[in-house]
Amino acid sequence: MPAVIVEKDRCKGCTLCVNICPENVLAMSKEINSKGYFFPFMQNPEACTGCRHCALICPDVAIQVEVKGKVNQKPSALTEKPFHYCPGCHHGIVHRLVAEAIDALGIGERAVGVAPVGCSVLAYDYFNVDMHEASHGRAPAVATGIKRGRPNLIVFTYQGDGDLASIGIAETIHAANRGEKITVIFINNAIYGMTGGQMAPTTLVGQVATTCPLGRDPNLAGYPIRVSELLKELKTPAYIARVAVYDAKNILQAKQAIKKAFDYQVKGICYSFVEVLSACPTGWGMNPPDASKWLKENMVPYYPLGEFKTPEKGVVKETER
Amino acid sequence: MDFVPSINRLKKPVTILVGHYGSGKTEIAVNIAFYFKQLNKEVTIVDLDLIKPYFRCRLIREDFKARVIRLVAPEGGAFYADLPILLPEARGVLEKSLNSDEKIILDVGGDDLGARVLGSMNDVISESKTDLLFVLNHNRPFAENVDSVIKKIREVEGAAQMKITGFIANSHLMEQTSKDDVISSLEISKEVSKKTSIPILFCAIISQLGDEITQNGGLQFPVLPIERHILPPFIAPPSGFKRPPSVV
Amino acid sequence: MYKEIILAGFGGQGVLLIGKLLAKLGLEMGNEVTWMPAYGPEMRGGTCNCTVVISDKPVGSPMSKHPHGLIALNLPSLDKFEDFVRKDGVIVINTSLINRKVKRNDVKVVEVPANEIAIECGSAKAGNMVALGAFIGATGLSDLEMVKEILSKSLASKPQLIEVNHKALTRGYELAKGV
Amino acid sequence: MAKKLMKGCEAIGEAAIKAGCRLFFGYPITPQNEIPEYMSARLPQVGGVYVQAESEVSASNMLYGAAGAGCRCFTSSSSPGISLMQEGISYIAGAELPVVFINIMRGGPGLGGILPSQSDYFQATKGGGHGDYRCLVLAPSTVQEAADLVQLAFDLADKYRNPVYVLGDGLIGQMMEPVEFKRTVNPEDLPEKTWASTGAKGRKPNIINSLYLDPEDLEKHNWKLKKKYEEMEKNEKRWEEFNIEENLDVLFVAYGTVARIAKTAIEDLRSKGVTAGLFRPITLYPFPGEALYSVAQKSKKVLVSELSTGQMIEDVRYHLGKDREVAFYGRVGGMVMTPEELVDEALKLLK
Repeated sequence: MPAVIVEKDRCKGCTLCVNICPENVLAMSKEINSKGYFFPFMQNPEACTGCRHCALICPDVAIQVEVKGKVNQKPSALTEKPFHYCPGCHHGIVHRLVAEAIDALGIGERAVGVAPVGCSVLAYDYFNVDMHEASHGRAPAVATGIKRGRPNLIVFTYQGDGDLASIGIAETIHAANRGEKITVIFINNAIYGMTGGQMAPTTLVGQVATTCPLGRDPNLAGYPIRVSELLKELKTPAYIARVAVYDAKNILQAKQAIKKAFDYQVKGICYSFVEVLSACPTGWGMNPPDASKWLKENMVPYYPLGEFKTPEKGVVKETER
Repeated sequence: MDFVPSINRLKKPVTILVGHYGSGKTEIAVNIAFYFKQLNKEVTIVDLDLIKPYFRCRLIREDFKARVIRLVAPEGGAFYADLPILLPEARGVLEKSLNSDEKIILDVGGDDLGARVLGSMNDVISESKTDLLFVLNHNRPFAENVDSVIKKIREVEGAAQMKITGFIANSHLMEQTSKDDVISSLEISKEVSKKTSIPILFCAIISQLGDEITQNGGLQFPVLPIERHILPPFIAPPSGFKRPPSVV
Repeated sequence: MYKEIILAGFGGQGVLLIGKLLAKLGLEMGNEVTWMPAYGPEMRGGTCNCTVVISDKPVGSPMSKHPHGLIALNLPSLDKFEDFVRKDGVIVINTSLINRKVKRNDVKVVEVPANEIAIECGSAKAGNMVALGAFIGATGLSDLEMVKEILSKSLASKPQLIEVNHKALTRGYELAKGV
Repeated sequence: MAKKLMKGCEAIGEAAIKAGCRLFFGYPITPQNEIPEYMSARLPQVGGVYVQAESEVSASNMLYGAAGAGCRCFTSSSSPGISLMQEGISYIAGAELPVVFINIMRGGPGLGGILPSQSDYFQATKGGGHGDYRCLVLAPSTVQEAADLVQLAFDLADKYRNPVYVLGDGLIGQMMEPVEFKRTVNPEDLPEKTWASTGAKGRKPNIINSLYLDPEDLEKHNWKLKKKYEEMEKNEKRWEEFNIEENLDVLFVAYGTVARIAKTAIEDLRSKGVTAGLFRPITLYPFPGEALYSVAQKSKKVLVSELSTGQMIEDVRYHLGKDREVAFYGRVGGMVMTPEELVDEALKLLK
């Protein structure tokens, strides 16, 4: 019988696993762990089919699933250090997907990550590869410097929406347009998480943030920027995709896209970019399952998912202008 | 040292100086202007250097004024600008040259980039009335070997939409130039000349070398002695000339 | 009257909030107060602490090297601040998350299983109120009604939360008083 | 190697290549465009890479990346561009990376003008960006010295893992003089940088970072940096003494082009029977204050001259003490003093 193994002290009680489980196997315990969080347990173990949805969605790499004596491995491109992110924050999921891509392609010994200012400012503690801290918005410039100096390295940036689409939009566009052979992972959660929930360039119209307390007004702040659509219009960049990580199917698609993006770089094809729609339960003021639901219902319609440009087919997706 | 045999080789009314960036075009243009004036000619010098804002001939406008040489260059605020300002007067001067004996000297910016300005005015430049001279200094970067020089000549001709009619060999290291420097680099100029069939009109040498060169049998070549006028503030200008107020 | 109090725990445990309540309490009592937070760049999950100074004269330094009181909601907080508490000071520790004893024997120690009590009161998030109640009880800083009143004002926009938080405050207070 | 006639800017570019540098990141601004132009032509010839960044902010961050990856790299700009680069410079200082910055100074503040100036002395020597850091600052006064100091700058940057400025006024960049390159470094011969991000093969991951969330750690880091700066102060002070003798009438203190103008003025003053000498700091940080102090004891008067309203003079006054009178003569906005102006000023002072 399959078994869900919970590393309880890594858990932050976000309940995403309980929510995603198609067979209602999991429930939250009445005990708390060493951090004061409730954690999941198998309330209904015989119903478990070993589908691993819970392990897929866990943002804290706290769940392993044993199926027929085999346990899925934690990626070796992640360190053992627990993430500092809020409960239910999608950063953890994307960290794991990036690390899995690095493992799958066997590039851990030549990967260099660049993490600028934002909630993921401490990413250098989590990725088990050489890492650069960067200033706000400048990750593509720093990555350019690394890649031009050492073209044999596989260089990626990991950036949020304030960083990539506001203060660093020039660096973003020009690195893409120069065709830097780097991979950019863009976390779009429509808010400034780190500084406490201010409006981002990607905040949706009507969405409340601490610097647009009445909701984003397009007459004052313009419409949210669709970065993937913006970049796909450039002639140079090779791969532009938008994915989400709110459910198992999307996580698997995101995993594919991220792996592809790295693979293009390994093959020497220029600039690959993956935008990941992510939830910020704290910044949005919602519990984690509600935040995932809000993302699906509000962000996805405005930010359509899919591959916008691939090196094989060029521009593949038109969206509403 | 007598400059007349050399300067007399410039028979046409219009002299245009092109060449590698930093080859010494401006200083030669200024000297030629002064020599023409010593021969009592009407002289106009046009500062067409749209490329680099420092060490341009407009700097010594006071000296031109004192010697009744007309200087065509931006005035007022634009005097110091690093903007590519092409004066309408430049066209006017050239149009007039088609029917006049006045000596007109055009100091053009470096490389093919600087020579582009000539292409834009080729309707008022008559090839029969113009010496288009390429100033060659082998001691400058990117001018070290024959092939790179010939490549640059072709690029400049393409941008100017005109053929180069002669060379001025100007191999020098400023105050540190020795006679040997001049002689050895003159050989390279001769080789370029042979390969391109463009004649060397004269060899420009820094004037303090003049005596040494004439005393030792000379170069067996027409020589044009050059005084430096456009100088950094810590070098004194030749006597009778004013120190420019600044360097651009 | 001059008291320095450090309140510390994980981000998300409501440390800053009970610090503010304590500062408002000091103000209500007619004192000068300062409230100063110190926390990491991340919203939750990191450690955070704040310092409250209550004084009957204008407050000088808002920092505290040697506090009169410490509320430690988790182990790292106790590890970090225990040694600095003044002799005869008060340390409130949350035994739900702290699995060791206070080493000092020259201070008054109040042990409260704040998370468990909070769950019993009806909200897992009210552990901070249990600890605050215990601190008030242990120090006798003011009477409990005054604290409840301030809390009611602070929660005016979320009246549904008042009752459970009052309950949590009271349980902590009574535990410290040995009721 | 034979001498070549070069502009200061070109000599700086060639010196970088001769120092084994194969990476340039920059953005055009007058009066230093000859450096990026030269690098864009020369680097491909030697297997190097030239990148024109989208802004100076970006350029300085590209340098941060390349230096973190263990590559010798440099940029050049002029005053307003250097201001934009301060973000990267602060991070580079914080993460302790070796990068060479060339500033061919023009007049400011704001957009100012394109003519020569020395008005970025404070910015270069006192930090410039945010945080408690220092950059080594080398100030050439001839084209030859510009070339020599650029080569030295790369070595010092590596030695101290610290940003190094070569600070030239517009004249140094634009003037042509003969140059000789005394040595050529092959990039392959440079010692390996074990701390760099070169791929974590057979070792623990390296992290290039200036973030210290724990204030105790950040304080430790700052004191560690301070110790390094003290080391630089101990080892790297450089200066030139010109015509220094006992019983000087007047001692000029000047750097860069102004020092050369002062030399011309000194010759002139000597012909007028006035004994004048020059103290020329070559490193502006660390400032050779002790050497200046002992030279100044030999002179009746001290006259500081700068292309600013008075910046280096504050360091001069600091080192000479409150009681010592220090006179000043400056020109700004792109105006450059003539030797005659300095002669007049010295004579006025001695009256």
